[in-house]
Amino acid sequence: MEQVIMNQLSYPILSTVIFLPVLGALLILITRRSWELLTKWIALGTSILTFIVSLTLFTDFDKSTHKMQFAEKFSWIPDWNIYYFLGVDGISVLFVLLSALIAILCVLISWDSIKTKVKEFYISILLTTSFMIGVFCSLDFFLFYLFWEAMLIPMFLIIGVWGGPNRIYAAIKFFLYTLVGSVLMLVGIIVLYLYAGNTFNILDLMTKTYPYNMQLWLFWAFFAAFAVKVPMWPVHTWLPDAHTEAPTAGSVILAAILIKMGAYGFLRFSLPLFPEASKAMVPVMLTLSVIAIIYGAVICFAQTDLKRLIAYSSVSHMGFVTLGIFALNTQGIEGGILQMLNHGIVTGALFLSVGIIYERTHSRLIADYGGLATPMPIYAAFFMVFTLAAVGLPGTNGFIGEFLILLGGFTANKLAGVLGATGIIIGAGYMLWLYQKIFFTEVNKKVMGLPDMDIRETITLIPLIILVLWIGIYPNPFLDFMHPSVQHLLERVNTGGVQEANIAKTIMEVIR
Amino acid sequence: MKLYLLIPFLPLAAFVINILLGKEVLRDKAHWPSVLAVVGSFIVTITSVLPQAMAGKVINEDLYTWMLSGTFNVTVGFLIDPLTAVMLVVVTTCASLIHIYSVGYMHGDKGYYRFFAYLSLFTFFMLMLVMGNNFMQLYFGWEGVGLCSYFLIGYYLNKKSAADAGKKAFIVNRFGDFGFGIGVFMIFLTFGTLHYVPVFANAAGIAGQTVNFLGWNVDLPTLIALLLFCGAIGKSAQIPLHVWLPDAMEGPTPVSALIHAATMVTAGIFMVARCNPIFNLSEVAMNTVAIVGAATSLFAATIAITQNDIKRIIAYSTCSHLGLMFLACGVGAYAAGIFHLYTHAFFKALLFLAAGSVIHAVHTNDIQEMGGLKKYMPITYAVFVIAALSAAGIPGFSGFFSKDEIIWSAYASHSSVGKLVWLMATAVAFLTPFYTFRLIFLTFHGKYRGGHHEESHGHGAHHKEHHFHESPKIMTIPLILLAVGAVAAGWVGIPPILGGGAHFAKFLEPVLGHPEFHGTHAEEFGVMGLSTTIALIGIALAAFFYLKRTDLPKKLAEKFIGIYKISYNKYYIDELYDFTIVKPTMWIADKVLVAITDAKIIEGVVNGVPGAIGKFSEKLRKIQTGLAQHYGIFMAAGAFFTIALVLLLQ
Amino acid sequence: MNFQLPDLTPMIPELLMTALALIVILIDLLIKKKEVIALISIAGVAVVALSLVGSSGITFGGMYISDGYSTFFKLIFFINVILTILISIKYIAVEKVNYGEYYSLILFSTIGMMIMASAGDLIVLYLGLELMALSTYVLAGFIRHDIKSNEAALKYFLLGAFSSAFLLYGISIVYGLTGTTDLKAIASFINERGLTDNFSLLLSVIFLIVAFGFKIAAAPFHMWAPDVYEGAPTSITAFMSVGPKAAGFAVLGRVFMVAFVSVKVDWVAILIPISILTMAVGNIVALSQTNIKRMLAYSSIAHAGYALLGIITANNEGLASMMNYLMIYAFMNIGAFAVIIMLRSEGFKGDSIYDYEGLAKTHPLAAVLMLIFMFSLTGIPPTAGFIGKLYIFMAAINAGYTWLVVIAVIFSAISAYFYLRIIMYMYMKEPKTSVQLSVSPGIALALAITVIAVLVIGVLPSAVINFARIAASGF
Amino acid sequence: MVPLSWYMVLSMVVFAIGVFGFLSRKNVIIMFISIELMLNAVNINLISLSHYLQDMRGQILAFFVIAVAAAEAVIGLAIIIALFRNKATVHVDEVKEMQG
Repeated sequence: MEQVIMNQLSYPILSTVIFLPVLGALLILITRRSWELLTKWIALGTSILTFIVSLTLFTDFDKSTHKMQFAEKFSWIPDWNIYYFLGVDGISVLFVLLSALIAILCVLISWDSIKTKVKEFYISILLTTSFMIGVFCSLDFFLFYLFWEAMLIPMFLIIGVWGGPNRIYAAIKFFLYTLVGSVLMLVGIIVLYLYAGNTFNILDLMTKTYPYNMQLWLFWAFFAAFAVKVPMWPVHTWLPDAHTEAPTAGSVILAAILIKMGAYGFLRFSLPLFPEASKAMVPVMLTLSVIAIIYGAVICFAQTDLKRLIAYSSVSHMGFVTLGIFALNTQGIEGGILQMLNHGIVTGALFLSVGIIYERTHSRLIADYGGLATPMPIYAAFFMVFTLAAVGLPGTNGFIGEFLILLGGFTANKLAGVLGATGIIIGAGYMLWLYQKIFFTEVNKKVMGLPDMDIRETITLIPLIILVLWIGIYPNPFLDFMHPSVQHLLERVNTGGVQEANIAKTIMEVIR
Repeated sequence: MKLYLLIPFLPLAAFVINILLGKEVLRDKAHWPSVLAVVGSFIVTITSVLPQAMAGKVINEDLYTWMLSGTFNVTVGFLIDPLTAVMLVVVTTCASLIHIYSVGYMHGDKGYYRFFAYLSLFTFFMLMLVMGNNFMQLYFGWEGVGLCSYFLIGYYLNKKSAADAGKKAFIVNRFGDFGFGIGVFMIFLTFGTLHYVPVFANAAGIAGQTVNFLGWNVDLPTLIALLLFCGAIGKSAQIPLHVWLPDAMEGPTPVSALIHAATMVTAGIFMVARCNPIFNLSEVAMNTVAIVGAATSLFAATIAITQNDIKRIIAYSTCSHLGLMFLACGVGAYAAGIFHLYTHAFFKALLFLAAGSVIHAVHTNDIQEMGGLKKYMPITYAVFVIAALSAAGIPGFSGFFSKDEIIWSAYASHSSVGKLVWLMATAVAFLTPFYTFRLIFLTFHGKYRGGHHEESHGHGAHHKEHHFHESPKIMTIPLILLAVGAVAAGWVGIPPILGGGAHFAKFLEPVLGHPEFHGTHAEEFGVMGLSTTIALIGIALAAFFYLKRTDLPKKLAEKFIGIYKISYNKYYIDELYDFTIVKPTMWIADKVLVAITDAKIIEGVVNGVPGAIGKFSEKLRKIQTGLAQHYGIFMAAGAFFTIALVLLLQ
Repeated sequence: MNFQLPDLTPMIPELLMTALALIVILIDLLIKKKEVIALISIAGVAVVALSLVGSSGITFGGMYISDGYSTFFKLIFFINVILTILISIKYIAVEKVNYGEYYSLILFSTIGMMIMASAGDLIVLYLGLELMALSTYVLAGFIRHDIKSNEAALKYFLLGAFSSAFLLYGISIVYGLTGTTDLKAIASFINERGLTDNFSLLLSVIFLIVAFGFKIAAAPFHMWAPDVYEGAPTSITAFMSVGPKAAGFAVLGRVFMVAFVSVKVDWVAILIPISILTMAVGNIVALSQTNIKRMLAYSSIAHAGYALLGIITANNEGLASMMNYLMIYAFMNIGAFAVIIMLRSEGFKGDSIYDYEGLAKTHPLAAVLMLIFMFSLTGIPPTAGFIGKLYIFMAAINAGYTWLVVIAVIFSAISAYFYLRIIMYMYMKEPKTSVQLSVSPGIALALAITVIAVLVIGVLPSAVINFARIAASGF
Repeated sequence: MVPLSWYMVLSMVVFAIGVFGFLSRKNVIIMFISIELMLNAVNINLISLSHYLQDMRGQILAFFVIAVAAAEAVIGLAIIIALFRNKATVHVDEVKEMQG
């Protein structure tokens, strides 16, 4: 147990955070279908409660150690040596918090816009939240995979049931795309499990050394799952469809949390488990990242659909994240983690904002807007802040993340850093282009006289604005979480040597 | 309590107050927080910071750690040395006066609070930029002022050209920042820190080192210096990134005065001067700076002579003057560059504000539609002329001292590049008075030519000539104060040859060093005399063309229609960029990435494989014929083939 | 000659079951309310299930074996029979074939399966198989007035008899080679004589694979399955997709792992392509189906392909994973069929996937249940289907068939499409016709059992895994 | 004495005839008879082997096969009759309600 610090609190905080939403979902399940308001309040209450509970993670987190904290470990399926093993470290803790926060916002933003199958909707949202948090807390591969895949179910429904006109295609595409990746990872997980002597314990697996060839195979198996989730180029095409068709809350969850899980996977699993393979694959990964950055950004110019544009911008931004991660240095990885958080906040906020306007106009076409700053100045101001954060303006969170990533990327590979930095130019181009089309120039008839944001909508966006500026101006409280964990990770990556003698053996074992 | 912290944070506070309360509570009193804040900053600068700096005291303090990641550690910190002090004086003075002017100029505008909020925010970022003690904070302010510039250019929300111009400014600047950012990375990689003091202290150590950059082996100081200079090119509107500045005139005139003349655009010069220990290490970089500066200067001046938009002319003039400043830096005369920055701030802000006063009165920007305004707007006319004389470098005015010092530095620097840029600068010395006075003559002299068609501002009403009147006091007083600056600001740097003490250069010497020049007093007088003479000829020529023979310009333009068109159309640079960068990007996005890569190739696989499986499924289900015997045949065949296989394998 | 009755303890469940089946036939004459017969059957099966405890042993000179392996399979059969009866009660009334023989035939068929699971001798195996098959033929054609049911029965019968002939021919060859039909004796004979390279032996192995492959519906011997599943009464489809399949796997496992263990390499080499083919055909053809029963038939074929991986590993762990899989499959598949049966009402077939449009709106609970079963069949956690697949894959990878597992997981991802399609119709389309659910306490109970099992095994699979492991190790 | 292999060959031939008959004849009754042929081929095999091996099991199994075949015949004919009532045919090609 030297790797973990068991939960010191009087209650199992991680389990509480994971299962509170499930409890809420069960409560909703037993409420009567016609009591929609009660359903909403239960959803809101549970999500707020979850967030409040999760705040303890923020305050009580020991920032001086890389060890897993608040750990809980119980034997679960002894036959397979599976444990119910939870814990967070500096890499994952922030995402737990973010997930909990996003859940509240998703409930709030859906308050009026979801009118059919209300009960199912909030159950789905709560279950997704629970599973997402579970993914970030799991320290047992089985548990991890369980959450990882289970999350597809409510997400599939959210997109497919409450989404836009083309929702079914998008939902199925999303599901199958991610499933194909995930099942390959499953094979990888099993191979690891068997090789390491029947253990799913991620921390134990990380202490072992795997032969190079095996690492390489497994790296790609895991890559399949993570790259699709991120999504890296060229497996990104599910994202625009899913984002575009999903209801606002769905887009927000997708953008803010779900696609972080891919990058998180790289950090949590690919790097420490397969350090040699990761190092060997750095050129490939950097190339893909850079392509994603530029490709995702340039393609934004050709978009006519508001949500689709933001979706493609996510591809670009997540390209930054993977660039940072595979820079394999402190700045890159910490920037990557922070950028994951930032992207969650900013893109989540952008989708929330789009949702707010979509509720009023029921149009996602950029051409249907124009001059919106005149009828909705407050909204315009909020949107501006998020646009700037997306553009990476200093003083917003986007800058800190992108700067660290590019610094790291540049340190690792100058060309990657330089090419990645072009994404910043293009990013400014399309985001300002979008902002201008929507908010400036003459007021489009379709948006004339629209009411500005109401209290509920403002409350939804305010936490995100605060985070945007907080991280932008004083990111250290967040960066501090990561230092020891990232340091530990890098040590593992850099010293996880490989025994040459094993290579031949593994080829036999893996390929057989 | 560190008093200097008030300088940037007062405007920030004003911004916050305005953005939160401006719309609902302050309304037409929204200028109060902003004006008070900036005047407060000004007072702190004059009373506390400047005396300290004069006393030789350098402040270098960190406020808090901004980013910490591994060995990467930057703080929010402040460095106040003579260079910063000069910049602070320039910024707070101009900002104060322009804030006050704006109270009158923007009066009654529906976005009143928004305007002042942005101004305050801009002031904050600008002050952070000049006060930072590390490159990150420089970058912070750098992008921040760019943002405010974006806001203020696009201030008229519903005007498409304004929005376009704002966006253009931001994006073009991003191109420069791209290089600047990489330069910052290189600095961190080289020195392991981004703080000025350690970087500059160790700068000498990298002289002559080479580094592999994207496959080329390049000289390290050259690389860093040129990358940093990219940022300066963008921010200070030098070739080839100058295109945004003329368009930026879409913003309200006080904005043009403050941001696009006095302060923000000079950030590039400030940065180059700040980084002089690095630039000094590389002759290539220095020459580049000098040539880019000189070229821009000449280039912008040639455009300015044919333009008709009053603000655009001044904008090109700004470009031109900024070029001169770079020229100075490029020949090692950083102090001369900063000196010109300082004088330029006054006379150019004055030019803009006076132009604003004119526009305020006639509601058009087109000088062809003005004329004869002298009698209606005497104060404006007077200050305009003062500013023009200063800009033209007529002896006695501020502009003369700084401009002359630059031209002399260029001449006296020992390189051949110095001589070349000297020639170019002299040409500029001719063109500047010409186009400035062309502007004055067309605007204030002659007869009023406007009023025959709708105004561009969209105010709708026809303004008959007799309606014109002088601007209110709240606008003219700042004009007068600036005019005083335009005349006298340069007196702090009168060169020894004219009996002055060159106090300005001496004050900056601890930061910027002292360039070594070769030249005799006779030469210096000669150079000075030449440029002055040429300037006077320029004025005279303008008078000849636009007062005496008013038909001549048109004839000349018709005769040299090719050259005229090139100049009038700004060398088609915008079109060139549109054609080589904007259009191809859009085309690639739309016709390649969306239409081919995503839709055909990736989606082709993504949808095609399932589609193929589906088709295969439809085919495969055909073997299920519904005939029991066929099923039997398959069973038997299965058995048969298995047997055959086993036989074969054995 | 001293006649001594063999030890009957290992056979007690079968004997009790036979008695039960006979009683059911008898009381059918006396009782008008057929529901009572169903209840008696269920109670009887429960009693028989209890008698499994302590029935272990070997009797009839090794011809009849009751061990962990057989016990586990019998448990599957009992679950199968109980759930089938529960979902049948209302259904056969709706189909207007409410006869008591139905229950006794199901019971007889189950006896056949039990005998198969316990068979230690090829003769016993054959008898069990025929008992099971003959009863099922009748059940498939139980809706006498329905041409589809007739056709199903006919096809099943013809091809079943055809496959039996292969089985017998295979048995006769083995007999000829080894002079015995006892599985253990066959194994030792092959070892002693070094028959491992004998072509005739392989021929018999192939013939047995044909016959067993027919029962488990492995390609290319699967072709009866879609037609029969579609045509047979839905309850019987549920029954057939679990019971005979499990029984087929039981004999496949026992015969190949006991009798032909020394030619492991050969039959594994034959089963691998069969397994791939089965997964491919099942999953791919299912994509274009519009009849849900037919779709589940193909799905059932595909699942046989996965389960075959357990046999291919040719070790106890693999067998355990296969058994575990079948147990889980019993729950999720019968659960799915239970929902299908609910849609069947007077004058409404309810077996087209379009009938599921908007089900979530009209009958949300039924839709949720179907959703869970569909995801379980896809193998998405936290449902039992995931545990089943995971175990199979783990066993297969452990035995070195990583590449085979990669193929399997890709097919399983493909399979997600047709399961999702049902969910899509239920949740993402608007209802077109007003679907009446024919709910009965029996179905409700069956659904409750299956859904709880699917979720509980999905989260806490320990008990089942453990049981399967112990069962597989003792043979 | 007739060598064992003759019986085996005979059995094989009869089995093959049965398979061929099953696969080629369209009449359900004849198909069913073909299956009987296959079963009898097996019986030939079993009995000859039983004799050759001097072991009773083969004959026992043969008896079972005969008995089961009888049961099969009963059920088979019942199914055919049930079908015939609904669709007056014994032609297997006409029974293809379900396919695909």
